[in-house]
Formats: sequence, C-alpha cells, structure tokens
Amino acid sequence: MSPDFPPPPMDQQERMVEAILFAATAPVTMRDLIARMPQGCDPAEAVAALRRTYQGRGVVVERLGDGYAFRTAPDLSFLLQTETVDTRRLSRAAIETLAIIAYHQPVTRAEIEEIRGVAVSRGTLDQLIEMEWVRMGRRRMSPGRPATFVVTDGFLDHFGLESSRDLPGLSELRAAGLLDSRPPAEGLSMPLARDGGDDDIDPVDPPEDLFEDE
Amino acid sequence: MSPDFPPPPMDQQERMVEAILFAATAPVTMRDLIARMPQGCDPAEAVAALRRTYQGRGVVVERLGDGYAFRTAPDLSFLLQTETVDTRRLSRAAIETLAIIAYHQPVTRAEIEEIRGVAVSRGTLDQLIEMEWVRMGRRRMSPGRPATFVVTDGFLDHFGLESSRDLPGLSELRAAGLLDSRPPAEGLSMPLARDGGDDDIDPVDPPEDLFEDE
Amino acid sequence: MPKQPADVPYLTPVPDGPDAVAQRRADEALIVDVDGYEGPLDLLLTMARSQKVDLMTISVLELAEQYLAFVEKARRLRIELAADYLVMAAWLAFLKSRLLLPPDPQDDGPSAEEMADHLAFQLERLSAMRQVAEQLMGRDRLGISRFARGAPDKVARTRRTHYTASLIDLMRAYARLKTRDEFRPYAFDRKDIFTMEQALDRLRKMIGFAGEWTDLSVFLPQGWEADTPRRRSATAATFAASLELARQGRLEIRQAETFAPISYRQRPHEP
Repeated sequence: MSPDFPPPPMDQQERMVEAILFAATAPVTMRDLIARMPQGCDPAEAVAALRRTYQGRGVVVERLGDGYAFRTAPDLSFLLQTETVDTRRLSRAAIETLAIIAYHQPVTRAEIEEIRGVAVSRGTLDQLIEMEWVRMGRRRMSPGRPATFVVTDGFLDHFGLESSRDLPGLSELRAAGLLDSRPPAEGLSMPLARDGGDDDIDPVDPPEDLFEDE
Repeated sequence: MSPDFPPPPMDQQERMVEAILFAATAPVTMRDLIARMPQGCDPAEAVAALRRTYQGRGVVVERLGDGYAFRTAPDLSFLLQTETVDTRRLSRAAIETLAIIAYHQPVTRAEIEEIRGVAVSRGTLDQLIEMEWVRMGRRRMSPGRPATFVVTDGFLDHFGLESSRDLPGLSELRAAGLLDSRPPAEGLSMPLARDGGDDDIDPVDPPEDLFEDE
Repeated sequence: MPKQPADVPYLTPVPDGPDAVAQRRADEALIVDVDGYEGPLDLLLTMARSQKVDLMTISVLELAEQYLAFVEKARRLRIELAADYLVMAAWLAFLKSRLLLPPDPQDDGPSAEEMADHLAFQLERLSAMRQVAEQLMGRDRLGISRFARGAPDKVARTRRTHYTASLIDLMRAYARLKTRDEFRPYAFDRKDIFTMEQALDRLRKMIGFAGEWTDLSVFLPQGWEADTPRRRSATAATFAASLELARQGRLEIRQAETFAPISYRQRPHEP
C-alpha cells in the first residue's frame, strides 16, 4: 500500500487488531501489528481502544510479555471446565483383590497373589487405595517386612458393613448358593445360580488389568 | 446451582456465551451452551444479543450448522494470510465430488460416478472424509444397501454455511430439475468403464450402527 | 449391412505431404490433452461447449460425431485411450446409428431421442455441478478468508470415574476364588430332597395296587411325612411323577376342588 493513502479510520484499525489478535496462535507484539497493518496505522492506539471496548466483557485483551492476546475473563473461567463422571464397575481383578483383602486382612501382596493364582498389578492395588477402600496396614514381622493391606472404614461404609467381621462366612456363601460353581443344568433356571453370568465378563476392564487375569 | 437461584442477568449471560464461543475453535451447539451455563439461562437469547453486539466488528458470531462460532470478518482476510495453515490442495476431482455430495446428499458412490461419468477413486473420498468434510450417512434401502455420503458440520463451518439448505444456487438447480435423482432407465445410461484398479474396491464397510445416525 | 470405415464421414483421410506433420502435431496436442479431462463425460462437455448453444438444445448427433472423430484420431496416432473413452465411443456410435435410422417399432427400449435427452441432461448436470463447485470454493472459507480463534482456551475436562461394586459382587468374587480350590461337584445339600426320579420309581411300583382312589399321602416314602421340608419335597416330587404317569396313561388323577386332597388310581384297563 502506498504511504500516500490515508490510514484507515481508528474504528477500522480497532477491527483489524481485533481480528489479528483473535486469529493469532500466540500473543502478538506491537512490532508484529505494525508490520501487518496497513501503513500509517497506529496499532498502539488501536490496541488501547480495543482494550477499552472489551473492558468488562466475557473476554478481555491482556498484555502478556511483549504481546497482546485475548483471554477469558477470570471470573468466567468456571465455564471452561467440564466435569464428566463415569460410573464403572470394578474390574474383576480389582473386586477379587478387594475381596481377598476384606476376608484375609491384614494380607500381603504375595498372599493375595497366592490366593488369586495370578500376579496382582500395581495399578489394581493403587486403584483400590485411591478409592479409599484399601489402605496399608502394619508391616508383617516376617523376612522382608512386607507391607500388608487392610480395608478402610470407607469400604465398610460403602458395603454397609459395621465391621469386617460382618462379611458373610463361607458357610453362608454356600447356603446362598454362591459357592456352587456347578454350571446350571440345561434349561434349569436357578435364579440365584445365574450370578456367574455377566459378572465374570467385565465389560470395562481398565487397561492395566487386561493381561493379568488368567 | 439450584434452580431456585435466579438466573444471571442477560448481560452476564451474554458475557458467558462470549467466553465459551471465544474459547472454542469448533462451533458450539445450543445444547452445549445449555449444559455449560448456569441453570435457568437462556443461551438462545444471549447468542442473539451477542450477534448484535459483534455486528460489523473484526470478529463476528456465525451460525454454522448446529452451532455458533466466532470467525474473523471476511473483509479482513488480507491481514491474516500469514495464519493460513497450508491446507492440501484439493484436486479437481475432489472438489467436484465434494460439490456433488453437498448438492445431492445423501448420495451413493454409484450416483456420484453416474454424475461425473467416471469412477470415483478411493483416495478422493478418503481425502474428503479425512478432512472431515464428508462422512457416511445412512445406508440406502436398495439392493446391496449401499452406503451414502453426506457433508458434515465441518464442511458447513469451512464454507461459512448455516445449513446445507444455504448452498449457493441450490434452489435454482432444484427448479431446473438438475438435482432430481433420475435413475437412468435400462440402456439410457451412459457406460462407465470400471478399470480394474483398487479404486473400485468399495470402502471397507464400517460397522453399521457407527454410521447409521443422521 | 456392415459399415466400411470409408462410409463413415468423420473418418478423414490421413493427409500426406508437408502438411501432414503440422496436422499430426495439432492432433497430438488435442489427444495429449486427454489427461486434462476427468473422463469421457468431461471431454464431451468440453466439446459441447464448442457448439456454443444451451446444453439442453445441443445437437447430440453432432456431439457424437465429434467424439467419434476424436477417438479415431487417437487410434490413428496410436495413442492409447483409457477404456472408458472407448466404451463411451461404442455407446455413442450406437446412439448415433439409432438417431440416424428410422425407429424400430418392435423395439420397446428407450428411444434414441430419450437416450440423447438423457445425455444432454447429464452434461447439463455435470456442468451445473462444476459451476457450484467453483462458487463453493470461492466462498469465504475457513482458514483462507475467515479464521477461527488461533489460540483457543483449553477447556479443562476433568473426568471423574466413579467405581461401583456391591456387597454381592464382593461375595461372589470371593466365592469364585474359593470354589477354585475346593471345587465340589455338587454343593447343594440334597439330604432332604426327594427327587422326581425316586418318586417315579416308587409310584410306578405302587400304582399297580391302587385299583381304588388312593390319597397322594399314601404314596409318600416312609419317614418323610414327619419333617415339614421333607414332606414338602416328597409331595412335590410325587405329584410331578404322577403327572408323568398320567401322561403315559398309567394312572388317573382326581381332585374335588382347589386345595382339596389329590388321589390316584390305576387307569382301568380297556375292556
């Protein structure tokens, strides 16, 4: 553009700065603005005007280091957060580990592995600890002083138990038909024995558990 | 927020919509706005107010498909050419195929080929799908249940269209009968040589339900 | 009557002499251009434009001749055309002969005029698509004339996973682990169960002696009447067994009213 052209009016210059700042991937310096706007423009004044325009709006023009950029008004930052809550069933590995801890506490990791017959991933225990259903107990007074795991009050709370002694015993499990692992006979419907079904296939095993189960 | 709280005043709601639209690159739907704003808000009115506020500014609120987004005013594009991301140049075949899909959607691959008089190469459709301008639509309820293609909201956004009803020249084309699906009678249709290349391999059919939605 | 090449007007003789080279060059230029066409329909459209008339009023016959001349030239120049150009040539030659010959009243397919009309329609439609494609590309496109926010704010998406498990899940898990060790082929305690097989056995043997109506309770095994659960099991099994025998035609069942005692007798033999 020839320097002889009169510069665009200030409201046009303000529009230009607005568009440039909006589209820029990083704060735009005054030098950038001078280089990009038509000759004769006064970006400093245009920026000042733009800042006034956006005062009190949902986004504001901020000076960041050498440059200028649009930012969300601080009081509205809550709009830029979304929280999603997924409800998931515990993986089979996690629920089994939890059951062993509940029935055998205090129990070491090696003992859990012995009962389950498979290695217990760090992730599974971490998950239970993070959920605050399991915590570390006293160390075992045996070689290596291994850590033990116990269930928490949060666990009792969740499962509606007053103490871990309230967990049903083996004979009660058997009476409830839960210990009968005989596959139900063809065509014979046994409401209680159906339990095995979808429980065994956990649809949403978190990745860490994928290779752990037999 | 409890529904008993009075909703924020409209100028605050406008600020909120402003912040949300500024923060996003893709158009934000009314549903998203409702979900993200405090209960009792009227995002539709806030959007309308915001559109008025930004009329003639350096950035404007555009309705694009189902959503709303800020976009720089087209007349200022000369300032922003440096922001241009080097988009792959579309071949003439791709541009034509895109136009045919836009104006004839939902349209099957065979219909596209009938209109262009040549086989549609696999790469052309893939490129349009990869650019997220085209996606698979419902399957046609005709023998073979062929997949159809439709344009996406990303297409509308790119070309600055509120809906595919706003395609340029659409009503004229329709009035001229040029958009009629005229299945050529036997022997009426011009031949289409199918070269044996892998161009003719039908796109791998995705599991139906994934693409069944409109 | 098969046509000889010489009969066909569009087959111009190959020129001899110095002009031949120039002619050949011109022809080659046209043919080499084939790469620039998006198939035969596109080529036809370009040829149609040279007629400088509305596409709907185009002379399809003239167009067909033009196209066939083109293909012939390519053949003469030994330039290989893609298959679709040749297929189109065959179709146009067919169309052309149909247009020139008087219609065959026996033929119930589309008339030559219908075929020609359809070709004109296709050309116009393709031309229209070309036009709107251009208009589309000329719009204020995102990233070219209109720009999105260059540095969008990150919407912090916090994902909270809420895990659930019920006491029954826990118990089942433990039971599953336990039954892994002490697998019992049959854990159900059947000490107090009188099976239908047992009842059938018993009833089969006894019914032969029941010429008169005899109450169900008589058929219960000894020692099972006293204890309620055992009596219930034996009664149920015996009743089920009686239904089976009734089905086989071996006994008759009688009950005066709902909840009244049930009695059996052997089915009287047919006289």
